[in-house]
Amino acid sequence: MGLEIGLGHYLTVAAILFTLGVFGIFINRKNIIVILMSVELILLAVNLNLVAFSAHLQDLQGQVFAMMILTVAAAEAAIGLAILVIFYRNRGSIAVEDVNMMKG
Amino acid sequence: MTFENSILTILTWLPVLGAAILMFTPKTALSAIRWISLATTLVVFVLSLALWQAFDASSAGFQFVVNMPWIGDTIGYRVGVDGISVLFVVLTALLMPAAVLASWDVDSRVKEYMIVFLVLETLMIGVFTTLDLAMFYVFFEGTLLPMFLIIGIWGGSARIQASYKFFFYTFIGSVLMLLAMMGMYWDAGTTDIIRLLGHEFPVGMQTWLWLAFFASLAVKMPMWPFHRWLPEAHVQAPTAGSVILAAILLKLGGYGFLRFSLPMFPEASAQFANFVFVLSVAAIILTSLVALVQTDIKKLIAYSSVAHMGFVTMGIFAGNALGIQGAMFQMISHGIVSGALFLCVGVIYDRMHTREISAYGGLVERMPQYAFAFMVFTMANVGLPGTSGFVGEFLTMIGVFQVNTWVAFGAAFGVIFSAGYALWLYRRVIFGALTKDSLKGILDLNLREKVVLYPLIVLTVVFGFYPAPILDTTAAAVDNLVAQYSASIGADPAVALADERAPLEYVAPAEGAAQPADDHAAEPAAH
Amino acid sequence: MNSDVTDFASLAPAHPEVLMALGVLVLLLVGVVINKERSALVSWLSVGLLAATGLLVMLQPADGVVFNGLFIADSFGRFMKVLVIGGAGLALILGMSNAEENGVHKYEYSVLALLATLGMMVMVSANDLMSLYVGLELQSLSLYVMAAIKRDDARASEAGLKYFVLGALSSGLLLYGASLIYGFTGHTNLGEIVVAIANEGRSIGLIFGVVFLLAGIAFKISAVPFHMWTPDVYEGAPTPVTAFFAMAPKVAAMTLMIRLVMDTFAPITSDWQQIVIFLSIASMVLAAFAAIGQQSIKRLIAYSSIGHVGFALVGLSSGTQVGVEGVAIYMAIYVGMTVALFACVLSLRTDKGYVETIDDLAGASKARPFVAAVMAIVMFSLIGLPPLAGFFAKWQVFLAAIEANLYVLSVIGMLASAVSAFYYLRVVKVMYFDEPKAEFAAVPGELNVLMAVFGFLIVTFYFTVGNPLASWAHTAAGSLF
Amino acid sequence: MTLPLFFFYVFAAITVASAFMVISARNPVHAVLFLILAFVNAAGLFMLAGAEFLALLLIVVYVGAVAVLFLFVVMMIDVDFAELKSGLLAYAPIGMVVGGILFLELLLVAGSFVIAPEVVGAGGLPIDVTMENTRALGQVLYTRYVFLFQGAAAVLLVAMIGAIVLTLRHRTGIKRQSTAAQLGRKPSETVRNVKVKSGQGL
Amino acid sequence: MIIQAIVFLPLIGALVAGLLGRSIGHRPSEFITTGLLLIAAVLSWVVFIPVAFGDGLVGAVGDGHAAVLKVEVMRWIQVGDMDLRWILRVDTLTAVMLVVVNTVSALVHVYSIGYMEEDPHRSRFFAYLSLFTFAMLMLVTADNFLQMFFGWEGVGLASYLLIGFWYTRPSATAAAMKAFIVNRVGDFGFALGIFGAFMVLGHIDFDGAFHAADEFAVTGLPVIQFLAWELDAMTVVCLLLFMGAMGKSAQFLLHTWLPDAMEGPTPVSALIHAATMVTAGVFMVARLSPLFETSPVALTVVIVIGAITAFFAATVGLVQNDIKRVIAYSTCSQLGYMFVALGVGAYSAGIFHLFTHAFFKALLFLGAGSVIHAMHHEQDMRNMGGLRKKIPITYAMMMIGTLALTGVGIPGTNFGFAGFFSKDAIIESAYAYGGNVGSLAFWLLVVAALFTSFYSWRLVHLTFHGSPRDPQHHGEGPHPDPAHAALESHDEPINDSNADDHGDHGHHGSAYDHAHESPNVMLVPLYVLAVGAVLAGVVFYGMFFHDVEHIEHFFAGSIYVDHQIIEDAHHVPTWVKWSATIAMIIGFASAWYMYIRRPDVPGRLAASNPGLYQFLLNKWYFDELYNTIFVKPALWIGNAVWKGFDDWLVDGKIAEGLGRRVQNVTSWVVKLQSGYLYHYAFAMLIGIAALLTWAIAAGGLI
Repeated sequence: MGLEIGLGHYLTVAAILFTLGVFGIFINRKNIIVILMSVELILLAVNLNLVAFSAHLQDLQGQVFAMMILTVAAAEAAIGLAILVIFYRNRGSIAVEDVNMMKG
Repeated sequence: MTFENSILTILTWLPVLGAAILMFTPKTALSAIRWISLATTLVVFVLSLALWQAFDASSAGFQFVVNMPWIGDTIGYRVGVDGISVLFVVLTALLMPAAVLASWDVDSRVKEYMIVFLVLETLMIGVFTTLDLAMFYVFFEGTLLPMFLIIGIWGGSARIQASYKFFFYTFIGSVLMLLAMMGMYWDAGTTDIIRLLGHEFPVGMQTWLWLAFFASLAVKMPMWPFHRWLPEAHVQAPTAGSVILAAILLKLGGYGFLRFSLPMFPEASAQFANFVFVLSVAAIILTSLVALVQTDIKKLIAYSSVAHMGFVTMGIFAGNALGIQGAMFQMISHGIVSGALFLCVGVIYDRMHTREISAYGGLVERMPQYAFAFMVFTMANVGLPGTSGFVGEFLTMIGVFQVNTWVAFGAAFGVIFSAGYALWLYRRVIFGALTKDSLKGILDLNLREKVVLYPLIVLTVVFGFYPAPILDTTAAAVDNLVAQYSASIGADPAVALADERAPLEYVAPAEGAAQPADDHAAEPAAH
Repeated sequence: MNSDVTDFASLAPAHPEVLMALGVLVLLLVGVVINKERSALVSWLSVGLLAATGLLVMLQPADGVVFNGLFIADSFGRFMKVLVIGGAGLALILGMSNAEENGVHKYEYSVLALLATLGMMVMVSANDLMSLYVGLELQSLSLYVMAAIKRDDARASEAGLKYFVLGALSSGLLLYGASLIYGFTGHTNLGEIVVAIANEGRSIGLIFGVVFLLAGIAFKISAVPFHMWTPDVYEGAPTPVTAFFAMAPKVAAMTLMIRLVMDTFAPITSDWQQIVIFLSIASMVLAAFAAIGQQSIKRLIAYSSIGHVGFALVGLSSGTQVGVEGVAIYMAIYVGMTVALFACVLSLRTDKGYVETIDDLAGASKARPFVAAVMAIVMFSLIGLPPLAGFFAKWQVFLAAIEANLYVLSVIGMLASAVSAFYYLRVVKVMYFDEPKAEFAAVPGELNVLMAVFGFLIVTFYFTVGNPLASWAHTAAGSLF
Repeated sequence: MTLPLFFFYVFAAITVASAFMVISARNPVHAVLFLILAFVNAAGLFMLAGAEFLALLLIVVYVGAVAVLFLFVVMMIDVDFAELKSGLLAYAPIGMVVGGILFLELLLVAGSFVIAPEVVGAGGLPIDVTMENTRALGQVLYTRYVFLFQGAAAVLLVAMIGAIVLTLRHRTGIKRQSTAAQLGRKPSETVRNVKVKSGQGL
Repeated sequence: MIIQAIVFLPLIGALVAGLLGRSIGHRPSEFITTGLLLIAAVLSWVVFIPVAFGDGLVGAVGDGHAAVLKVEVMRWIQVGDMDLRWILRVDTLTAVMLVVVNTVSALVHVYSIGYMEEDPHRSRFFAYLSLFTFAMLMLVTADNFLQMFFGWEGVGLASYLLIGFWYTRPSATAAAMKAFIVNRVGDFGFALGIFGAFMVLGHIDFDGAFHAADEFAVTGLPVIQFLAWELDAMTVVCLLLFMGAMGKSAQFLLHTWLPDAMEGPTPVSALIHAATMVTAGVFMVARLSPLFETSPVALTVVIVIGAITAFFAATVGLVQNDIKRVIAYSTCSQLGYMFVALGVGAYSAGIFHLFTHAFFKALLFLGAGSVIHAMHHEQDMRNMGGLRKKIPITYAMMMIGTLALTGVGIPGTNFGFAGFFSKDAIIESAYAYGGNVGSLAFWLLVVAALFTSFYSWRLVHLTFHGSPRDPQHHGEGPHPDPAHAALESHDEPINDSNADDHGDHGHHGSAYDHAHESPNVMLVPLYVLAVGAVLAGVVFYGMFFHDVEHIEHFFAGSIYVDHQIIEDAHHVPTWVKWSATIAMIIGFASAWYMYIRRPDVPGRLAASNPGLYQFLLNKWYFDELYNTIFVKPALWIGNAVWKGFDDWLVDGKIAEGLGRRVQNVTSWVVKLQSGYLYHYAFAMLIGIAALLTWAIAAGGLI
């Protein structure tokens, strides 16, 4: 198995993607769209995990799960972008720094 | 629905019924509101007398018991009174009409005011009648709410801070008690106080339970040094609020000690008795001294309340019949006397709108009847024999003397200091020449004030001369409590009950020095 | 690979969901067809649909697992579903008055609320990580939209944006956890996961999965430190939406939490217990302190809700049946108090619009004595002061914690509740002790009714709903054990 | 190194690198494009794991729809990039620490993965090796997982309603072409004959 | 029934006059109270005469210890084993006290009708007087410690009310307070003594306590742990009880209230500060003689305190200028005598002196009242002089009182005034007691007798002899004593109690010219008392001191009778028997020399010894001392605890400090909620990282 693609490989890649996604969220101060994309990276990491597990366990549920995630994530993206658009309409900006009318 | 099984329920919930009626009374119908409130409280009072009348003082157990499941697994509808609680019910019922009458002239938000007071009455009576641990807490803690509003809405100029302090002091203390109650529930498997009284808590647990209860009860009493909220609350509260606060709410602490700490955690109580003694003596001495230098009448009386509560805690933890009976009596008496004192302050406050001692002087000129009433209560506050204030102080001190002479010695200073601050107050307010122009037109007691104060004078004096009604009522229950307590801590109940003398160390008479005394004693002058 | 869905009758445990789903579609059509000005009709129809669903849940109990193990109906779920449906319906009613001003006048609002409720019902009945996720997302996506539904309002859109971004992040966390659990147990079905865990024992991957999963749910119930969105979203969203947020979604997410930890992760109690205790303490303490500094009523409510989640988690921390019972009761009472609270908040309008800050409430007791009285009662109840309902909630959860010997947690919780009294009292103080500043507008009728009913229930809890609620919660909790 | 492993490393490296670019690119358009790149390579990883249908789905749905939607929005919003501040990295160090810890812990999971042999294939839905991936999924999606299917449908419905309710605007004061109106015009309503006097302008 | 009548008639009078006085008017109040008191007085004699001259107390039952008549009034306090009943206990000692109290009280009532004629609050005054009498009767009829304490404090209350009767005057109210509080200091001890007695003896009814004390003779004396020490139980108890007696009887250290108490109307002084209240301490020690006898230490303390008091008060009395204060210090001094008698074991002698003293001291006070009345409420003797001619009857009565007080009589015979018999009995007993303590007591008493004689005659000389010296009469003439300005004059504003400005009396300016003899209602009581002052000694000498058998028969076990000391006292050397008489003569002679013969001597004497003079004039600076070591520190501590502990520490630092900490935490927490998305996400991620770490660390997975 040593030279085969191990589960660990997938999990590591997923972990890197997840971390990058996480990092992208709070290191980013420019643009909310990038944050949304970071979230997509996280979801991608999850899917990668699921697929890897599915393959490793010889079990289809992981793939079904990943499919659901893909579907829902698409819906989520639609709504997220819609909200982003109205925010932009209201504020004329999508800079992260500007999203702080409310605090305390 | 016999008298036996319904009287306590009726007593407890009748005031709320009155409040409900008030809720549907138009708020402009002031006199209707007042009369409904008065009628409610009077009916409750009459019923409480009927309760007392029907109460069998010779039985140590609970009477008029109702015990039904109520909410979930824990809380049951359990009511009943024993010799310790029945008097508090009567006291509460007695003072509520006085409080309502004292509030006759309240003119802002009268409807809410009366509703709040009636709700408070239900909660207070509930504390004393309930036999369910959780419901005890419900009532005990529930009193915070109306009192907070009373101080905060109808209080004086610094009312907000006072009400906050009142709330937080008592609330923080009692949340710990709540946890202890839960622990008790799990250990004993019930919240039924009757069964809890028969349950033996592990000694290690008792310590914690005792401390948790202490946190709440000590603040409520209030014991020194947890008393700081009291002067402020008293000063700011409206007259009736002060009356109820001093007369009833402070007693919740003492009642809690008697109902829970002593019988349920006897080992811990014995272990902490000295601690309580120290705080009690500190209360008696230090707060008396503080009272001595007050310039505000209500504050002075409030501090004196703290000192008097010191006698109560001291008596309770003396753990013998004398001390506990004394503490009981002291609580009842203080309920009447301090309530009356605050009513007295209210009388002149209504007229002059100041509580500064220096604003008064020579009132006896214009207000001889008031001076008389105030004198009686001042003397009762001093603990003069012939007033109810004396019996409690005396019994607690004699009780504690048997246990710890230091404590009795310290407490006896209270005898001196109380005379100091009370008479100093009286002298500055009532005596002297009436020279202040503002006081020249002040009027003596009107009919309403007489109706409130005179019965209290009678009670103060009657109980001073003839304390038996109170002592007899409590005797059986207290003896039972003392017997159990002594048995639990391994003391000889006979000693605590003073049936036999405490074993004294007898030494052989020394040669010489003791000899003449023996000679004298040996020849009694029989005739 | 056949489905067990053979006929409609076999779906009996899921009938309420089916009814709800079909109803939503019908209402959507109705909304599209009818004139815009009559969107109130859709609102009332939605309430009717919710009521019907709720009745169906209560009156036609059918326990069982359907949809090939994806869906479970038990008495615990029923209890919580009633709360969810009730909370949703009441929140809709709360939003009826001045819908235009609040920006919730579109019929889509009702439809989204119903879809969110459907999602919550799925969550409550979820018996599989996948149905859990789908239900959660159905709910969340609807809520994101609802938060921003007043689309011309900058604050609302900011609220929606924040909610969405953080919600998506939390979904990511939750999914990551779900994937790990799947990977380490080989199952997505909760019933099989528990068997797998029991057989294989703990491992880092599994524990991580649990942590991630619980973190994702903690976000939904806004437990600290996953609470950050709450104050901002509560403040920014239209008040009726906030009311909606404060009730049903919390109940649903809490149900999930309970089901997961009590059932699925029962073999590793000591592991999740630590996490729940941490969440609980952090929530209680932080909320107590943070709320003191608030000026905005809605932010105050937000922190209050965070704190209450902390208290509910105290019960859960015990990991016992009494604890679950306590949480169930807590959530029920919490919903009741929240309804009354929002009814009050929505009743207090000055000529300048809704009351925003606490100081605006000054003297409300004189101008609107009834509203102020109910509000005060609610505040005292939220403190947990007897003899109001809120006390019983606290009593139950702390009782459980004490039973489980969680003394430190209990003491911290109690002290936090003492600190929290500070800000609740401030509201009472401002209403009752301060002098009035503004005139208040008339109170809509349905709000008066809500205030009266729930105020009455809070005050007379021990005589009215106390015992039925306790025994029902007892039954409900029993079904998990 | 086997071929699959080689491809794995290729796809993985590109995926990670483009993911990094997604979060670090200054221009959001570039970020979206990198996202697409990451997705495509992830699809390759899926493929390597035998999830063919999912790999295609990723490309079709994600690249084809979601990423394009992103791109669309980025373009529509037309952010003035000059105004966007460059990333303030004040929180970077502590962010690194937290991110690092998280990453290490996740690696711990990846590294510690031990699974009992008997679990393999004992899952809730073992893969039937005789059936191709797409068919297998198709067989369960509408039967066993009909509930999820319907649920996902509801989610999409929400997305639809949400997107519409949030962004659809009926703007007033905008001229629109109305074919019916154009066709329905009658000369009598639109044409007027005017007598023009000679020598005069209109 | 007769006993109840004696005790409760005054109470009825007090209630009627006090509660109904306003409605029924002054005159009826006066008559009712006075009439009831007179009945009670007569009944007292009815009880007493069989005791003194017949077969003993009528209806008494011998219970092996004493012949006692007990009348149960009601059940009182029953707690545990403490079963207290309200019982009127009458034995010989009580009978004597009943006579003393009721007789003097009745006479004072009668006298007050005249004296208080112009006062607008007369009915209140009479109510107080009757209340006081009732309290004193309760005290003397006590059957247990608590009952005694009851009367004890009742007396304190009544004296408080009476001293503060003229409440508009700050000095009066201050004096009233002082009296009450100083008495309370004594009560502090008394109360502790009762507690101790209960603990040691197991009973606080007298019979039980005495029996228990008797048993110590068999079982040995117990020891108790009191405070930090192991002490002889009975000594502790007796000393504590004696502390109460010191307070009530104004003994050294607790005497400061007595002179100030002269702020009350003069009849009050006569009643409560001469004949009755202050004798309560003496009565108590006598009543508890079986207990005191078990503790020699306590008795020694009693002797020493008594002797010091006798001496100390006499020295202060030498230089006082207020006519009532002189008599007050005299009282204080005489009480010292009584305690010496008790201490040496001659209880009967002490009671004897109490008995005789009641008559002549009341006579002196009422006489002084008559003088003050005549002088229109002038009390400063330096403003008097030569009144002999103006008020001859008063003069005569005062002379009798003075003769009785100074103890004029011929030793070895039955000729002498009342004070002669009783005082000499004490001095002889003191000598007979022997030892250092006995000698000290003896010499201090003899010197005190000398001083007594001196100040008594000084009083007579300054008041009645010589020439008038009131300012208007004599201009700003030289005063016989310096430091006049330092002393305030204590006028009694009988008819203008509403206003404090009593300087504008219409007739103040020429007090001497307007001086007039008092009306008969005031003089008749003087006559009665004069009879007592003359005869009380000679008639009752036998019962109280002369013959041991007689004494035992008379007292019938109500007090402890020490045969030895009485026998010894009768056999002291002759010089001892004459010592008091000689001291008296020297005192008289020097007074005559200094105030009649050479009126300039006192001034020069005072001027040459200013330190001593000021020391005496300021009563050994006790008030200042107490003010410095007790009052001021108490107030300081009160203030310190209030401001420092309560307000600053508990409230400011802890309670509100906690509030401020909460605010600090709040503002910090609120800052965390920055409004920025990335902070929120950051918090979540830190949270998840922390939870992960915690989960695996605490779960033991790494």
